[in-house]
Amino acid sequence: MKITRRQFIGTAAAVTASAGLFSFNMLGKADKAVADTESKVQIFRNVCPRNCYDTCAQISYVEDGVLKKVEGDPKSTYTNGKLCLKGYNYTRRVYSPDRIKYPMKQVPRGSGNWERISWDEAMNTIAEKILELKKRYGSTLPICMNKYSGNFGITHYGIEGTMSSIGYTTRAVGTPCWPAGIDAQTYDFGTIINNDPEDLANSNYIILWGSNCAWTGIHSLPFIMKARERGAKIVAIDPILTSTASKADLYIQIKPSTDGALALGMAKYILDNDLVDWEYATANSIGFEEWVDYVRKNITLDWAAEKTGVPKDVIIQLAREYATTKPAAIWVGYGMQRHTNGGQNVRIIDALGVMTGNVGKSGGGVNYAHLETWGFNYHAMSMPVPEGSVGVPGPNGTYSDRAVNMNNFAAEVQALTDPPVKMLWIAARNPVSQDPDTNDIIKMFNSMELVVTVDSFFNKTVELSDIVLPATTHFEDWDVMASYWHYWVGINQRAIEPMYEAKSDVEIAMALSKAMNALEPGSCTYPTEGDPEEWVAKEFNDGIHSMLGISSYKDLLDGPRKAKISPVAWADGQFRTPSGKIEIRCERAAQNGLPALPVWVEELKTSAQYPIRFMTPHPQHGIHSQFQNLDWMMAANPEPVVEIHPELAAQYGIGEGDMVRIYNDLGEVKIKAHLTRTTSPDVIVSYEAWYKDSPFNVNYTVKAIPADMGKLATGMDGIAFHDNFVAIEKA
Amino acid sequence: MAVLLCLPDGALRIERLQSRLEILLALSRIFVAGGENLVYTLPELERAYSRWLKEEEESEGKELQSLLQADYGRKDLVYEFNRLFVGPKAPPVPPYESVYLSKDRLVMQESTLDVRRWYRQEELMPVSRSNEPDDFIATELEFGAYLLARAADYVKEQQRGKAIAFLDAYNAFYDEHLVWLEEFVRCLKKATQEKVFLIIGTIILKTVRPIEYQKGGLT
Amino acid sequence: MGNWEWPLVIFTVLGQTAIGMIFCLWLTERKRSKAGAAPSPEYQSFIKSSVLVSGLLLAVAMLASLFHLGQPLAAYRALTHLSTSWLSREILFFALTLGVWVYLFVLSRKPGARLTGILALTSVLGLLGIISSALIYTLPRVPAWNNLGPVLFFLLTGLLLGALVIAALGRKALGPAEMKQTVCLALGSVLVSLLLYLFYFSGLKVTPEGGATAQILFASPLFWLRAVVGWLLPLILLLVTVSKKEKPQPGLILLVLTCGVVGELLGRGLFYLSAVGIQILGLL
Amino acid sequence: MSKQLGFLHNSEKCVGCRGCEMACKNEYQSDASVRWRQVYQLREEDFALPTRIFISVGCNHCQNPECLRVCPVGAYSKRVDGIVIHDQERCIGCKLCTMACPYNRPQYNTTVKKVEKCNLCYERLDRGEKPACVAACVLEALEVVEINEELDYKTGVLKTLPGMPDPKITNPSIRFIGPKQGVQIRRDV
Repeated sequence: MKITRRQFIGTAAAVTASAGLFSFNMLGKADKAVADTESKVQIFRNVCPRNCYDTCAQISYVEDGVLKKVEGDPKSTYTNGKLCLKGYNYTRRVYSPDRIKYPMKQVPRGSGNWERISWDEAMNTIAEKILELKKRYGSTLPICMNKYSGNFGITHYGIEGTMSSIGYTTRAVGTPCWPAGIDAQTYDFGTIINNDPEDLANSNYIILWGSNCAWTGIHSLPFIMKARERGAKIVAIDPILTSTASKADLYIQIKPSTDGALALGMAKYILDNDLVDWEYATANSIGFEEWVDYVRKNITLDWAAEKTGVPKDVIIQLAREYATTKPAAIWVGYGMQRHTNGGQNVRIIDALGVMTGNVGKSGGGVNYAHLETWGFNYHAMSMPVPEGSVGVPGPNGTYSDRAVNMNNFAAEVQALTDPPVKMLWIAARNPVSQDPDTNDIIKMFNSMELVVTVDSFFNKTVELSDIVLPATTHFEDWDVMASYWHYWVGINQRAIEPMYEAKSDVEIAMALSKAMNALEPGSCTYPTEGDPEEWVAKEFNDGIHSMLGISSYKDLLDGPRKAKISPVAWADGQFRTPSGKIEIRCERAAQNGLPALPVWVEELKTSAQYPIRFMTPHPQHGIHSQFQNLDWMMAANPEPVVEIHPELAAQYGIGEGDMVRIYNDLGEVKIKAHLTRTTSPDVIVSYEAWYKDSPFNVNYTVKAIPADMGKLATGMDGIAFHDNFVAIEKA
Repeated sequence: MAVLLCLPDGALRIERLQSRLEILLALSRIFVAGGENLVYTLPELERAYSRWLKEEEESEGKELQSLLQADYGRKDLVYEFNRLFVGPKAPPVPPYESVYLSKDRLVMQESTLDVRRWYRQEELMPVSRSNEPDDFIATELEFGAYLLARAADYVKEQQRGKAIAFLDAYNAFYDEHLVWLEEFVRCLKKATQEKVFLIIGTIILKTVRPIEYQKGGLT
Repeated sequence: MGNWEWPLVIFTVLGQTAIGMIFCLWLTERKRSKAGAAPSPEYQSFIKSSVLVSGLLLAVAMLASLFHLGQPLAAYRALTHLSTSWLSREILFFALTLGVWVYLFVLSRKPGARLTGILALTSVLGLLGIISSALIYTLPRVPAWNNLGPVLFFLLTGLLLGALVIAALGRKALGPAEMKQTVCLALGSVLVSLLLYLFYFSGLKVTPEGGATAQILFASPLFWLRAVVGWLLPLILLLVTVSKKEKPQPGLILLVLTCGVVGELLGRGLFYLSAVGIQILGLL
Repeated sequence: MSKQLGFLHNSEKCVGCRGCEMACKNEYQSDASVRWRQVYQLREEDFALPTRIFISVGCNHCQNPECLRVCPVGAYSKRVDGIVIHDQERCIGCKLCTMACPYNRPQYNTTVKKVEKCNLCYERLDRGEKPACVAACVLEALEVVEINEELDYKTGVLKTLPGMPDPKITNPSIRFIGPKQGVQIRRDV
């Protein structure tokens, strides 16, 4: 007779005696307490830590230690209990058999010859290399960190802390995505603050200027639609007829990079027809008259129409409606500032908001982003350098880290000689697929003595690393997350134990510190021990407590909290500029070699050789190189396409589904064509992503051309990703 | 076939169980210790397999011959082991039951939890240094070996009923779980041309089987 | 667009052939029994072997059909929805045909047994099976199939291949008239099949999906191979055969049979491959 | 006649975010080879202006379900509320329903070698919850409604949209609010 597990009632009582004789490797005596949790569904609070507007509050359902499903947390009125398509894929990320499971080393780099190593060996190898480089060059400057937005949880700033704790190092500084716009608003207002996106519902006129929030910030749309139900008009200005633009009452297909010209044309009309809110503008800004003078003298509607490709009557209509339908809100998307004049264009749009008195109003604003809820301790990050550390000499015998531009990383790292960079530490970042000029990035990697990458999946950067360390997912970590768009802050609980041998960035820092101090006591200041929950607790301070109306981080276990700050940016008229006013005329901009006024700066134009603009905006099925590799996403969206206007396609004899070779002097990429009139005849579009088992990467043709701004607030200028000019042919 | 004997004096004896148990353990250790330790774990497998062959009264098979001839220290064996089973690149033959038996090719699925229940019934749980899914190949094989060891213990203690219960439990565990190894080996054979791993696959197919036993002798 | 469904191709073509054979045997047997002539030993062994071959083909066909299923071991359940499912009915008729065939087989081994009745019964059940098969595909969703086409094509496949196998097996045992009748049956089937297709194509164009089916067929080299091997060659060879007085050469019959089998297999494969269903038109 | 539940999809509101599709997968942790719910972008050329217009389609729980008619094992049944249920236990993987459905909704799971499809989350409905797709719809473009004459008389409620199969085939229990197209200032004219 056959039996099943249910029928087999072992003889556990006798186990102890004889089990002792059996030599176990994998199994051991069960912990009664753990066993008791069987089949009880536990609910945890999590927050999606991705580089995304929505930073969704999540609830994870865990049964017997296993993550079963993830839902939106209804306690956040912004995300309203709903996730995006990516957020529903998390079980696939956590339990994908593709995950990186153990520390491993590859000799030689890129060979595919991987050996599994223990954490101890990994940490020792890295520690020895750090110490050896330090000895060889007299400082830790040959060690270079490249970290950014793979996980925006606050404890992930422990990556920066790791570097500080070993000494002065070389750091990739900057942010590729949004710095030109940040600087523009920093010049104008003193910093970035957007109205609470939930306040969009109070608007009577909304311009989505280069924002495809249907893909990149879906949870804001209900507020926009609520405004529309009340009668608000929705305008979308975008070179691409996106899913978002498809919903607009008025869609304006603007020539890329000419947004400032459109705004100037609007300003001209507003001036000429005296629709200016003089009272607001003169009371709250400096240099306004001077700019008005510029507009009056230099701008004509014909010029603006010619420049932007937007007919004069449409500019007039837009200007009139924007200036008279109050409150009117503008959402400045990050796409529109990824140009060599991107920051300047944002400044012009800011000025438009100021002249119509829409700044500082509920339902108004020129909304870009904010960092108001990010006032944490950055405890994991703030580590002192070891005694006697040497770095880049500053005044009075002080030292500092050496900055390299994240946005021109390959070239700048290779240019460093004194001392050269010899080791890379990469975490929360995938430069080989996401940075411009992929070929140069690969060349730079090849010049390293040691490349360490912390990641969850075998992406292109891991492929070119010497040591890879397995990263936890956010369900395996304690953390706290804030948004750069909405006003909610949430705690992220450890819902499941870290899988395999995965560690969080802080745990890795502690392990490295242990190894370094064993080899050379005092060589690393990072604590060697600490409970993950305690690390999070240490990020909180009174400012955060009072902002969120909590007395302890533990209060967040009941649900995320919305910051108790004005939902209207700049409502108090207290601007954070040196003058305390909106600086339409901005001395700091002038000091940084930029126009002091929001005047027109010529856009970068296509050449005869490379006559087509290749735009590579954010995808729907992923965020940068995350998510698209997961099985559900690969099934739903198996391969990339390039969107080509039928007229352009016809010129090259390209039909639907044909492969297209897209190339310039930097490199090339081959993508399948999709013919569509959602783009214009001189712009082709493919959405950046990392597909599993695919060489697809849009960055082969992208030059590391800097955007005009970014230095002031983020240390480095941004990248003009969308000034990417190519030629095409049928492959 | 194992033989469970009840001798005329009432004594209980079992034959050919030990070799089975040892080979399960040897296979388990291959995956516990990983590609980097094949130089230690392969000879162990070789010994266990050779004993198994002898006990099953087969000649020393071809597989064993080539296994004997293999150079266990070859570095490329390590790389191939990791490529197949470990990573960091998505491994084509992940060594977890649920990837093959669950409707998704994911870890930590229903079958994983059922394996966990099996362990718990014996008051066991995975305690290895890395937090592997409960249905990691090495853990399952070890548990199989453990059930057989318990049966052997009871034979020693002359407790016939309990010995049989554990043999049956092993068979049930095989039917409910270990059977995935057939699919695992099928995938392995598709994914590699490296002889050593093909042989390990063959050994798994031949030796990780239900125990057929005869309740022989006089009772 | 559909797939090249090998299990279904084998199942339908072989199954139809088997039933076509039994039908031809019935025609022959009916005439003989009317004439009341005593069967020659040759004829007896022809009957025996023909019945055996038809049964084997039927069995192989039904076995092949299992490979189409995700759960072959649960195939028996396919009988449980006779109320509306033509697939259930198909299986029922095929199972009955096979059951009755067993009796036919036993009788065929008994010298002097009268087979007309049982052959008729087997044929009728088998033909109902073929019609049920065809009606499975008469789906409103698939315009190319949603007509009399499948029924006629499936029946013609049975008649053509059945007649050709019988002609091949009975090259010694059948009298000249019987042979002529069988060959004519095959010739008629090819001719009707060809004409029917021309007519069928003109009908396909009416719907976009049907048009797509036609397009797939015309664009496929396999379709043109099927046209030459399955229609043109058999047509010419059979015309030549029929025009001559003497019994056809066994080699020639075998050649036509080979052409016919290849043609029908290709044709059936294309039948499944070229199916275009009405569906939501949009990007996925 | 007993009632008929179905979906009302508002393509004026739907931005094709595909949240419904993935929420469905999250709820059932369904295999990568199947898509119970699928978002389609309708063809640009079928509308006055080229726009990204979407519909979201799960099982339409048709009044004349072809899947139910052709299934040889009787795996399909229709509840009194009109929901068409597929019993995977009975399914033998003959795939005939996948050929018969004009909406491609019964999907063949290549891992378990059986068909499966949307069941309108009847278990959630029976508990008084919304189906996973409806609950996840950020823009509230998807609803469960009772399909009846009253609904069909409402202005703006459509039985079909360009690109959808003729509803006469199966009489699907899905209704649409048609898309609205704004003014476009385009550079290709």
